[in-house]
Amino acid sequence: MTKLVTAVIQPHRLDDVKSALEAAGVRGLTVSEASGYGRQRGHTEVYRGAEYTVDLVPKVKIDVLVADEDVAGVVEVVIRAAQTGKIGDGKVWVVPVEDVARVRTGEHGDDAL
Amino acid sequence: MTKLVTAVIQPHRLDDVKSALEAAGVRGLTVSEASGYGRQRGHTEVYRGAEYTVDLVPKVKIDVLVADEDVAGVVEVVIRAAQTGKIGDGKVWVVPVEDVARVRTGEHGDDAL
Amino acid sequence: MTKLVTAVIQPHRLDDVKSALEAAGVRGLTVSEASGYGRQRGHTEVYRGAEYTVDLVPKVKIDVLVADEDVAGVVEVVIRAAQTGKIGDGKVWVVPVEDVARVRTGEHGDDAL
Amino acid sequence: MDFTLDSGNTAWLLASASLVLLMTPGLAFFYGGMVRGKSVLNMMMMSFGAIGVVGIVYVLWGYSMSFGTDVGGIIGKPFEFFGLDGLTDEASILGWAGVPALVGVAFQATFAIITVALISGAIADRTKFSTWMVFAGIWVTLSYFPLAHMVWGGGFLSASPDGLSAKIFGTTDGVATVAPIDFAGGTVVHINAGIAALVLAILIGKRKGFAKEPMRPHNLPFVMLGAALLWFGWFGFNAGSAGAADGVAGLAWVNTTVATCAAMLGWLVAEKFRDGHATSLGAASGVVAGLVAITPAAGALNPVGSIILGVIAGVLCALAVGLKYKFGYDDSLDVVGVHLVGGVVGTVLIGFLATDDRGLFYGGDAKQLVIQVLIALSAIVFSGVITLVLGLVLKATMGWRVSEEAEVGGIDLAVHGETAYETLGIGSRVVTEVK
Amino acid sequence: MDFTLDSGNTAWLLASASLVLLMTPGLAFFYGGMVRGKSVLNMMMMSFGAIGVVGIVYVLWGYSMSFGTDVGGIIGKPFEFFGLDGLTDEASILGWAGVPALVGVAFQATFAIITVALISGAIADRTKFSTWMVFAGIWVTLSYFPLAHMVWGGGFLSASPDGLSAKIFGTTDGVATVAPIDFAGGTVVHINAGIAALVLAILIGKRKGFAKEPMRPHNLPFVMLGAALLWFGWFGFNAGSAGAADGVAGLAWVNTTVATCAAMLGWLVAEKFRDGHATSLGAASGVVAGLVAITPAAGALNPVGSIILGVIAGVLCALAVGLKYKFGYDDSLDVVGVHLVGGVVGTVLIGFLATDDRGLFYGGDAKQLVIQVLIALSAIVFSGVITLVLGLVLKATMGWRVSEEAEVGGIDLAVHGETAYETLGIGSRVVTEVK
Amino acid sequence: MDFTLDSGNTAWLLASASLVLLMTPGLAFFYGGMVRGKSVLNMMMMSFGAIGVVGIVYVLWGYSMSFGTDVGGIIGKPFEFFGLDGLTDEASILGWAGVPALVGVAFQATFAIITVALISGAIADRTKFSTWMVFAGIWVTLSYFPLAHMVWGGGFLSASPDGLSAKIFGTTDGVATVAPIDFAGGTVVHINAGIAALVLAILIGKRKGFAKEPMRPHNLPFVMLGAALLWFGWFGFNAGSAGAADGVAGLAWVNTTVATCAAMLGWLVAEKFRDGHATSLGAASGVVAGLVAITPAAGALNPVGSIILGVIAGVLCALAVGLKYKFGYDDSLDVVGVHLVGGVVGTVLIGFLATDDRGLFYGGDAKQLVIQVLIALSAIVFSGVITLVLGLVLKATMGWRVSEEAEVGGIDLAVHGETAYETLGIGSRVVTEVK
Ligand SMILES: Nc1ncnc2c1ncn2[C@@H]1O[C@H](COP(=O)(O)OP(=O)(O)O)[C@@H](O)[C@H]1O
Ligand SMILES: Nc1ncnc2c1ncn2[C@@H]1O[C@H](COP(=O)(O)OP(=O)(O)O)[C@@H](O)[C@H]1O
Ligand SMILES: Nc1ncnc2c1ncn2[C@@H]1O[C@H](COP(=O)(O)OP(=O)(O)O)[C@@H](O)[C@H]1O
Repeated sequence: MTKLVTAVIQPHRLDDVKSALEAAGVRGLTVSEASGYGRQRGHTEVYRGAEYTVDLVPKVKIDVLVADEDVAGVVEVVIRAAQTGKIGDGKVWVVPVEDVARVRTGEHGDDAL
Repeated sequence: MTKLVTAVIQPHRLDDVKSALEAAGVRGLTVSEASGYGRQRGHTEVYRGAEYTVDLVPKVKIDVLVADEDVAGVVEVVIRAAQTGKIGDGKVWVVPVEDVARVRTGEHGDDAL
Repeated sequence: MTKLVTAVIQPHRLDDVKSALEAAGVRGLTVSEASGYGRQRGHTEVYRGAEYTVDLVPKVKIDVLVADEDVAGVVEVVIRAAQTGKIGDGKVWVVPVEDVARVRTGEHGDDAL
Repeated sequence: MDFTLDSGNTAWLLASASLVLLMTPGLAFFYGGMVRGKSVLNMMMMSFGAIGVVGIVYVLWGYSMSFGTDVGGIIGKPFEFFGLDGLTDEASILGWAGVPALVGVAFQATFAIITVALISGAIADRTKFSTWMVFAGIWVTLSYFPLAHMVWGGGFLSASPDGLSAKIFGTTDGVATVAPIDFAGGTVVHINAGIAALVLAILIGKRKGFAKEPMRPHNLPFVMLGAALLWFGWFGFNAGSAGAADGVAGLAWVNTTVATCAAMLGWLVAEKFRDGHATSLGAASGVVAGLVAITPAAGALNPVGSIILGVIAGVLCALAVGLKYKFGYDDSLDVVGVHLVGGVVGTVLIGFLATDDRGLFYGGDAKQLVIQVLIALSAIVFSGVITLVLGLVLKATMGWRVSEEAEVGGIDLAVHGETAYETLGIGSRVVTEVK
Repeated sequence: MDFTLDSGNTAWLLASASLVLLMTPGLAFFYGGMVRGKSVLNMMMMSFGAIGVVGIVYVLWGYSMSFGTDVGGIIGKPFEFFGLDGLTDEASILGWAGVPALVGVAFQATFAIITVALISGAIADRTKFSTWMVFAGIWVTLSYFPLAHMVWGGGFLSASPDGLSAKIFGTTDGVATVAPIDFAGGTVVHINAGIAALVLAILIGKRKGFAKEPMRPHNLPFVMLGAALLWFGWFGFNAGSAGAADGVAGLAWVNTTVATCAAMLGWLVAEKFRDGHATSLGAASGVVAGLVAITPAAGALNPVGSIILGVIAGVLCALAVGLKYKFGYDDSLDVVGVHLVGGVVGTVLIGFLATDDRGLFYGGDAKQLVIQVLIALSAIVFSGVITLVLGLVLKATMGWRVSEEAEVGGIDLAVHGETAYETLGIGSRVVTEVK
Repeated sequence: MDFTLDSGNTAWLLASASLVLLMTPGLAFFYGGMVRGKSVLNMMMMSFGAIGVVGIVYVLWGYSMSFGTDVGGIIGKPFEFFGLDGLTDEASILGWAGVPALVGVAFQATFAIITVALISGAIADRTKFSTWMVFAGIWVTLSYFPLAHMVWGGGFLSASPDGLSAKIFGTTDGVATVAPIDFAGGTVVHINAGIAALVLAILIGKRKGFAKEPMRPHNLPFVMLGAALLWFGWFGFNAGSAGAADGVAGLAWVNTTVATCAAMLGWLVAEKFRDGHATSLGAASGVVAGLVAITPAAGALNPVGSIILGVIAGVLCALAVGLKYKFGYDDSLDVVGVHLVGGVVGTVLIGFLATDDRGLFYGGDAKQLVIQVLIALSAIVFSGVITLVLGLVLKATMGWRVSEEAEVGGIDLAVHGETAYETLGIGSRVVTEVK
């Protein structure tokens, strides 16, 4: 069986996370742009006479399908590679997957990873 | 345990949804841009001699991790804050989550929210 | 009950996938831009004196909520419509959904699809 | 007046007219970059629309109203040169410099166009395009042509023996002893547009979300591009206003540049002190503030005086753009803070800094200063009243605002059926039929 | 001809040449904004490439072929001034105005460049860059230089006593009694490019997805920028074509502006009635349509006549851009609808609106109209045939189209190895090696 | 020298000054499009900031230092015309052409401005804005004004009887027998800026991620826009450097165009062979390389010679931009590869290609070549040393680099508090208070 590991991280950690996952044997992933809202917000700035609070901070979202047995390892790899120790580092979560297929071949299941 | 509540809403409701969730005790969320395809489409327009149908309408997607017991409440809060009563208001859905971690600290579970 | 079918496909297959899903009775979906990292990468190019490898390839991500009984059919429809047979065609996966709601009406469950 | 063609002066005026015409599209970018991504095209269309309407109106009756035979010190005979008919080189405003009448018309038309377009920045994101187009044609007729006539066409605010200054300080050799100075349009263009902007901003009301939602510029490089094209075009505006390719044009060119440099630096420093950052929006705005302020003064100051004027204008305008929050009017893109304030600063500082014994610092008396203040005030009152009446009439008839839904969803899509940018990956439309 | 330098006329022609050169990058933005995000650079490169090739060819043999000693009414001797060798100011086309020969060459070269670049809009998104570059060099030689010679170099379509008009209506004082009018290039530039565009669009075939997928402009502000730069440059084109800084230049300037204003408004109104929206694409296109139509007429009409011409051109071109759907040719960016139609409209309307007793409305006879129709037709036939033959030869040899994969995936990436914009957040490439 | 106003020459110089001023914002786009999306505004602000500082400095003491009474062959008296005080038309550098002194100042000021701005491309993405602004004011004073004086103001590198060439090859009629040729600024502008760029790039160090992360242009249409505005403005630069609207200006115009066309094609072909693609970045860079290389030579070659010079410059610069990877200095936007290399290529090729028996190919002797090499070397040494010392002093006092966090997170946000573009859909800020 397969799980979906989703990570929301700081954009400038993406390269390191990609490399770390590759080193850990992950062969594919999907990335998208996102904006995060959390404790990190609060920084205020003045611009042309009005004060603004930064509210949504740019983040990157990574989706990785992983075989059951690798999940814990992958989560740790992501955390280690993405961690800076500052507020706003992001979250990782795991969701069960009932089926996976590779579009090119139509294969299903772990073979499709 | 935790769930992932995902909402696809009209972009101009985002501010209200953020405020409503904050008022309901939600402390973090992740936002991304999306396009929706549903009943809303159908509006046609003529542009430089050709007729177009608007097909994909801009939406905003919100992902919120919530503790089990708060899920029903959060879903209702989102619906109330995002609702305009017009076609295209969007969808909310809930997915089970098997693990959550905070990248900054490496904490797992509800503490990571 | 409902499932969430997520597909990551080549952008230029989007129109065909939309049509195929519509033909198969799917009445709504949500689309977002993404970038894929997988076997497809490897293509190198020289630009102004430096060599680059293309790493992340533009993809489109489709989220479709479907009733349990239609899941297998929808997955097949997506695969058929998105397939070109070349590396990089993408992935489809299915995740269980515990609740769905339509924002406009507040309806829950399959009625909300 | 006898006319002998001077091809050099004519060449410079042809070039200048072309440069000034380019300023309005430049303004479209200056303004278009500053609005949010959903109202870029509408903002630009207000400038392009102003070109369309005013260009035609100017040729039909605008030139006559500005430079035709004086009627009561207020306007020229409107149909004297209708469609430029019967205009001979001898009768030309620039005939003294050997510049053919039509070249003079060309140059002047471009000033009328940009003046109208300037106003649009105050009413961004929410104004009916049809109302704007009607306003453009009527306002230029009722406010711009008369003011141009009063100041440059020998009317009430000129050195004419029947004018205001002659009435107060008397005449010498048949002209006012103290000639009011508006070299290239501090009153006619900037105060005129600036006060109209203020009146309309109040009349039309705030954008939904004003001072609540962030309304930051969606594309600052466009703002910089606009500022650059404005500066470039302004050489035609100011150095062209010498009416000839001569030393005065050279002086106006140099003064325009140094005042603008000084205003940019002044704005950046003011901003850095107050807000902590020297911004690109500040640089672009400082450029425009400097250009505005030096406009009336470009031929009357020396370069060091121009630097002083520039710094003052830059700092004051940087402070003035915050006033809209204090007083609660939504002058969306700071037309009041830059053009009204900058225009007044430039017009009044002439009273201190003008060389040839005219300004307080050089001549030692305040007559020039008094008359500068008076022409600034006259322009404010005249244009303010005309704009208010016209604005109210249009409010009652056509209405000024688009629906709230159109405003929130984006005026580009609602009014023009377009969005400025199509996202790259995902097409959002399908073709259903070709006509 | 005796030559005395007139620095004023020379200054204006130097400025005009510079202005016209700027038009081609302006066109790159007008076109580049109109294509989809995946073919922006290729579109722009077709303009820049045309500058590169034609700029050099013009200096080598283009000037000679256009303005060298007449050979059979069709071309000038190709190697007479090869590399501009032996060109003296006395021999210059603008020598009568005291403008040095090389300044005249500069001015004329820029016309050849933009004419070629105009064609590229019809074949967007799908054309091999190498074939385009070869086409540019040959087409300008076989179609542009001869037409320029025929119309402006004393050839078959000029007022020459051996020309078409002289053959039909006779001569007076050794020139054709009814001189064909093409002030700045209605036939030589716009009809020439427009018909070539039509031929190539048909020959090369439709884009994949034409009239099915949405192919809306990816960046409308760029389209506006392009229109603005074109307008600005067009003052050099039209007012520069007076050949001097004089009253004719002034007339051409004013006519250019009012016709363009009128065409913009005409297009917007037509569109608002038909489609429900006045669009920014319509405004930009209306601007270009007006500029095209007034080109041949700029020195021959009065301002009111120019307004009429402008409105007609704006409305007709707005309607004409829909024809490609009816007839099924993929003139991607409406070169035919704007340049061919606009060029013909302007050329023919001269027959009605020309002052000095020439047009039907002023002179009361149709001779001018007849000759205007004939030169328009001649240009269409001449250029059409040349383009067809050349297009077929290139099709058979180099081929015109990129692969379908390149077209779908984006010609920018496939042909130029680039994309116009790099997304901000996520880098899509990694550096693997530096050479 | 007696002064009689020539309005035609003055018109052309006024236009030229305006054109050259536009080049610096053009450069802001050329550079701003080339950086990553997070440092666009900072890049543009370096150009705008240079305009602000240098514009004022030039008027205060820059003109005097460049063209005031010679002091030791190195500079002019700095306070002779402080604030342009006491400058009379008779004393003007362009008085011989009937151009008023202030118009000459205007023209010259714009050269100083762009020279400073050019340097900024080498130190993109990482430089403190405050240090840059201080550098601009001091560097122009210590390096640019002296070099301008040496080459154009009658100093050591001019044809002056006390100059280098006179010392080596003797004098004829009181001037150097072999006059060094720098028509419009190959040494003063391009070599000067290019070597300063190299020194600073090394001194300031590489960007984090240089030659590892992709740092491709974020907006290539902006790069094209910049190249187009540069080219347009360069007509003022080169043809304006004739100092008059005459045949030399015409020759410079034509040479500028053909050399640029040839360099663009040369670059594209070199790139196609080496990398497999002819890119738009290559076209834009080739344009600039051609403009740079023809700058010193524009009045001294014939058009065919200019084509040859252009091709060579295009190919050599295309190869030279790769050197930074080989030698490991981060000349971010290739100022060295284009301006230093292009400037040297142009300056030296004059020694081969100059007509009038001067170049090796026409005159058959190498004297001109020798002197061209010497002035290029002198400029390199002079500017290199000055820049190094100044750069080190600033490093020790103000520091050159922003923090690594600011560099990684984006210098626009960190230093200017802005981002170039606001994303469309999702606002990332909320207004909390208005002041
Ligand atoms: N409950 C949540 N659901 C979804 N995403 C969340 C949630 N909480 C935080 N995030 C995401 O994680 C990012 C970091 O969270 P934040 O609270 O700022 O810092 P930290 O997790 O380090 O305490 C946020 O920007 C947001 O994208
Ligand atoms: N089956 C579905 N799966 C995923 N997203 C959907 C689905 N149906 C609708 N959506 C999303 O919800 C949005 C609103 O749906 P629509 O049918 O237009 O209106 P409504 O839900 O109000 O009837 C769509 O634009 C799309 O983003
Ligand atoms: N393990 C994975 N998790 C998430 N997405 C994946 C995974 N593997 C592949 N993908 C997505 O599928 C796309 C295609 O994968 P790729 O390996 O390139 O080709 P193929 O699946 O045809 O072998 C990738 O670009 C990526 O977006």
